[in-house]
Amino acid sequence: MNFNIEIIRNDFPILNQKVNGKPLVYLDNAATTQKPVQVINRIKQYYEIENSNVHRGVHKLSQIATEKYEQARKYISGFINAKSENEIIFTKGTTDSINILASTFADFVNERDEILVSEMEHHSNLVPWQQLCKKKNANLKVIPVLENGEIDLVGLPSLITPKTKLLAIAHVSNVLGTINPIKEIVKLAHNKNVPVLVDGAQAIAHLPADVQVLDCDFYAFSGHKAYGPMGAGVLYGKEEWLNKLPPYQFGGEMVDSVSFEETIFNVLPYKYEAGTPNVAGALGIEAALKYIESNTIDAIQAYEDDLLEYATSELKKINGIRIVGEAKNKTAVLSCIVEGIHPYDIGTLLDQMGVAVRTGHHCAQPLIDSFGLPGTLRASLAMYNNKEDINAFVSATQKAVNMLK
Amino acid sequence: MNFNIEIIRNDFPILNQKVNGKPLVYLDNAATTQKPVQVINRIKQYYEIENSNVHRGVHKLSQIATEKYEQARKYISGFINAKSENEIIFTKGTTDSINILASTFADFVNERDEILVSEMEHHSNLVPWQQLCKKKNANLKVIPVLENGEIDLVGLPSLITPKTKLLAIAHVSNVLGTINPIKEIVKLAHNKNVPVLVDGAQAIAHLPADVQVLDCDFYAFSGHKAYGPMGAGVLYGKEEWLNKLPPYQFGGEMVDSVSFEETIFNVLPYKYEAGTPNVAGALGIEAALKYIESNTIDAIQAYEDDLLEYATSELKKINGIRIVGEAKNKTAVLSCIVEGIHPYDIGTLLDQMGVAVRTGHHCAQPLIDSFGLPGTLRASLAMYNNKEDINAFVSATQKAVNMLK
Amino acid sequence: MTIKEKQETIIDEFSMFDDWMDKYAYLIELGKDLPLINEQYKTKRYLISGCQSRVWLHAQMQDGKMILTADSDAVITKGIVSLLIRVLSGQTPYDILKTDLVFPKKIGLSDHLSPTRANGLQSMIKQIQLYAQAFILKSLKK
Amino acid sequence: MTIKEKQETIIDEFSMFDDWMDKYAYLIELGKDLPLINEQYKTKRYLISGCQSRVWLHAQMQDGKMILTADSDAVITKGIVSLLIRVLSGQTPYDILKTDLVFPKKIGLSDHLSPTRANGLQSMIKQIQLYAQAFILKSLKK
Ligand SMILES: Cc1ncc(COP(=O)(O)O)c(C=O)c1O
Ligand SMILES: Cc1ncc(COP(=O)(O)O)c(C=O)c1O
Repeated sequence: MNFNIEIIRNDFPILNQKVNGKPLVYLDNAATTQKPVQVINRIKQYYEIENSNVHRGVHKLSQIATEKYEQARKYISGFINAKSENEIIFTKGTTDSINILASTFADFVNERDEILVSEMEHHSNLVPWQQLCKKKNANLKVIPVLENGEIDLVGLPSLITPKTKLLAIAHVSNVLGTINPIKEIVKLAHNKNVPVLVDGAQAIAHLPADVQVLDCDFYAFSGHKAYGPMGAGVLYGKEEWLNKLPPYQFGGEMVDSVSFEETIFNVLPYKYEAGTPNVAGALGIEAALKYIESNTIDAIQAYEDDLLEYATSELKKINGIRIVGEAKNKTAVLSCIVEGIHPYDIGTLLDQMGVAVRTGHHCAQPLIDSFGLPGTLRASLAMYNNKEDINAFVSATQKAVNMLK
Repeated sequence: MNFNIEIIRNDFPILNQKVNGKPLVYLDNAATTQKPVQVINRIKQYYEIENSNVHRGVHKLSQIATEKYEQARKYISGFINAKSENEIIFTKGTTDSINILASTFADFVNERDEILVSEMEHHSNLVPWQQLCKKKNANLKVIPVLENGEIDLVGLPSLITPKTKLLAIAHVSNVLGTINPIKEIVKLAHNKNVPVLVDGAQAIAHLPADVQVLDCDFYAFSGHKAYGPMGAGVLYGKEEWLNKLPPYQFGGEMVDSVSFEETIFNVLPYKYEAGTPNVAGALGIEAALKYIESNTIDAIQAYEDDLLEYATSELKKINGIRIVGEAKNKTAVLSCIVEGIHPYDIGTLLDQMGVAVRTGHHCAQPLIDSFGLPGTLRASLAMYNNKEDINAFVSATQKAVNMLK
Repeated sequence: MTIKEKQETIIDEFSMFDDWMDKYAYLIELGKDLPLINEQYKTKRYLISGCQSRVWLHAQMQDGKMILTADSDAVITKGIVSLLIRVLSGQTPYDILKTDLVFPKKIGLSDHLSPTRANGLQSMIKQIQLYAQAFILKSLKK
Repeated sequence: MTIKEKQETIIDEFSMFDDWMDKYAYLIELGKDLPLINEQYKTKRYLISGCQSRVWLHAQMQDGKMILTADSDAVITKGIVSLLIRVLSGQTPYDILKTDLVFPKKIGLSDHLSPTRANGLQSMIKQIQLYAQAFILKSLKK
């Protein structure tokens, strides 16, 4: 196994930080991951020796930037096993990717049609569909989440009706850690000719995401949650879908020819990339995914699974604690609550002890409400976390609970 | 004058690059500018010691990132003299900024209404309005550009009718270098209650852009054209307008509370910032504008004006050359054509000599068409260019013309 | 006591602690002691948005002074809001509006109590100021 | 001559020059000599998109071979397209489709002729291949 936690930790400069005088224990990876030097230096190098605008330039720098940019697209296309690099649209991030789809998909949704989402969706994969339904007088239908944090797969078929136009679901829940059975869900949906969007924000850094194996029609993710830079993400879409949908934004690159009377749009993937693209961002994502590949996603998953299991069993030793989300298939995210104590109080005290976690509804308010909770305390893992991080987290939590009880 | 070209040039690592064996002469600044170490290091430092997701975190890193992010907003707000930092929306860039406005402004445009743009607009400030008009059955009206590259200010008042809903115009033309008389235009428009969007992509790095002096309702610019990073830009909007317009994208930060039945949106500026923002991008823009401020925008403008004048007079010595765009008020952009020679041929040969310029329609096809040209050869300046760059450009152009004649 | 004096008392109290644990333990204690708000005000209408925990705040005028009561489901938040109430409740709307709230910075929890924190301190202060403005407007209309 | 032989001739020709100026001077000369396309084909329909200069390309079948003519308003582009025509015109659609175009890389202008360049080389090749496919389909239908 070419997975060496010491070498990996050394790649992440921020892990040397002290917080409130204590070494940083960073367990807020579902919010954003830290960046290895490989990514930071890639961006730096781009600006130091390659920076230029792409595509239309006659000069060498522009050519270099264009080549690197398109190579990044190709690499990413390979990473998620897309059929063609034309299926890779560079966006700002997951939220942007999903909004692009929700906006351009509007023409396919009519009055009384249905959009199906799960109860565990992040607001970014919920509100765009809710607003689309509102605009179109369509109905938002919800796949329930069971007590243990799994979606109700048994009830799903009956929710897919002839009126269902799209099914949008997270690959991995950012609150519960649940890995949804995307392959099965896609099969059920495709049986009724319903396309599926997968929100891969919490999956891309933690488990294999092969869009041909999943057979989903769209897949969205953010660079910054997978060791890459902020402000850059991806919308994957099957070519036949992306060709059918209208463009989203207008101007610059996405235009083929323009007169005041009419505009002819460019082909894929440029059709969806108006304006100067974030070249540094694309190269940053490429470097980040290469970093993942260099450690292999399978080794990362195995390592994180072990860590999750260890954290779960250690945490359970605290009196009154309850794990929120106990799906059989789970990864990298550990939510909990302690009876009688508000998660925010614990989070605040953890911060004083140098442990960075997140508390609250994690932008999945309907899920938290349905569980009848005021929020959760969430520790989320990345490949650079180790047992010491978990020990620090658990003992700090114990200390906080003692203070608050 | 605290403007020292040697010190400035040393701040830009890329200027040490060789292209085709010759030192890089970078005169494609209107496409994108190069970045000083101050900007590159700011981004690097962010990822090395401050990186975190913003706003909702209980922990210290998240607090630091949030503070820095909001400080950047405040600094930018001051740089363009906005009344409040709530008027600064972080976007992907100019194209994104304009598309956000065109999309959210749709509710204010009805059948047979008119949107007014100038003939010199970049596609990014043209196609979004054209498509909006198409969708709404409204009419796109065009302010003509005179032979010399100035807009027809005399004819303008008669183009603003009771049906005009918005006037969208560039502060500086990316083809002609023309500085449009925004203050006068805004006055004319406001007299008839028409709001004005200014496309500041080519202005922000070259001349003072004071939104209160201009009194425009919206101002858009890109970080990457002002020594900042790619993938980050700004939409300024007067608070009363931004409060009136609906949100654009949905999810994450822009949400106040969510249930499956309804969503309550957050206040300004968050209302327009769905999803994880590009914190590094915002800090990069801040660092870039601080870099401009450290050299003072007035000194930069004076320096670039001198250089433009020098370049123009040197270039005119070439037989058969014609300057395209000779407005009295002009900055940083120099377009030309040589009789009987296609600009692309010259640009190709210039590249061989290490001179990076741009040729073509510069994403302003209707303007180029109206001038009856196949495109132009465009050299565009930044504060780090010097007379040697101009000399290299002019003598290479002469050489290319000799080869092609 | 004036607002200024009350702030100074709090700053004094906190200066006795030199480690964060004691400060927070005190804050938690204060939170637990927060006099209860009338249950009828624990509704959406009195909820302050922008906090990670729920905070209800109620204000009413009594003899020209603003009387504040509050509650929260998080005890540290309760501690914070109890300090605010100690300083501002019982003061005139004018005094509340013109006051400079320095104590959060000075008690050595400034870090924690910074406006960008998710604790909602900023939202609470804003809400109290809005109440104060509303009461002033109301009294002018009479 | 086969496509392969023609490519080799061109590579030979260019190998005589050792500086870029001579190569480009030759390309410009070739461009100036490009046999003219019939004016009736210089319309939007025959325009290739994706080039910085306008390029018109026409193809027709004659005795089972594809005959290509073209023009451009930029002379270097004309030089490039003239090389393409020299190699591909007069060949069968099948041969055109299965050929590996190596000469742009080998004549030492690879840099300039790279597919990401705004020169449209890639678009020209694609267009020629589309023509070839169309002719094959047409002949199969008969
Ligand atoms: C005048 C003008 N407007 C808009 C744009 C688009 O800017 P961006 O590509 O950064 O979105 C440009 C850049 O080319 C420009 O020059
Ligand atoms: C499941 C899920 N979807 C979507 C998002 C939104 O991602 P971003 O903020 O990068 O757009 C997140 C991030 O919090 C997430 O966890």
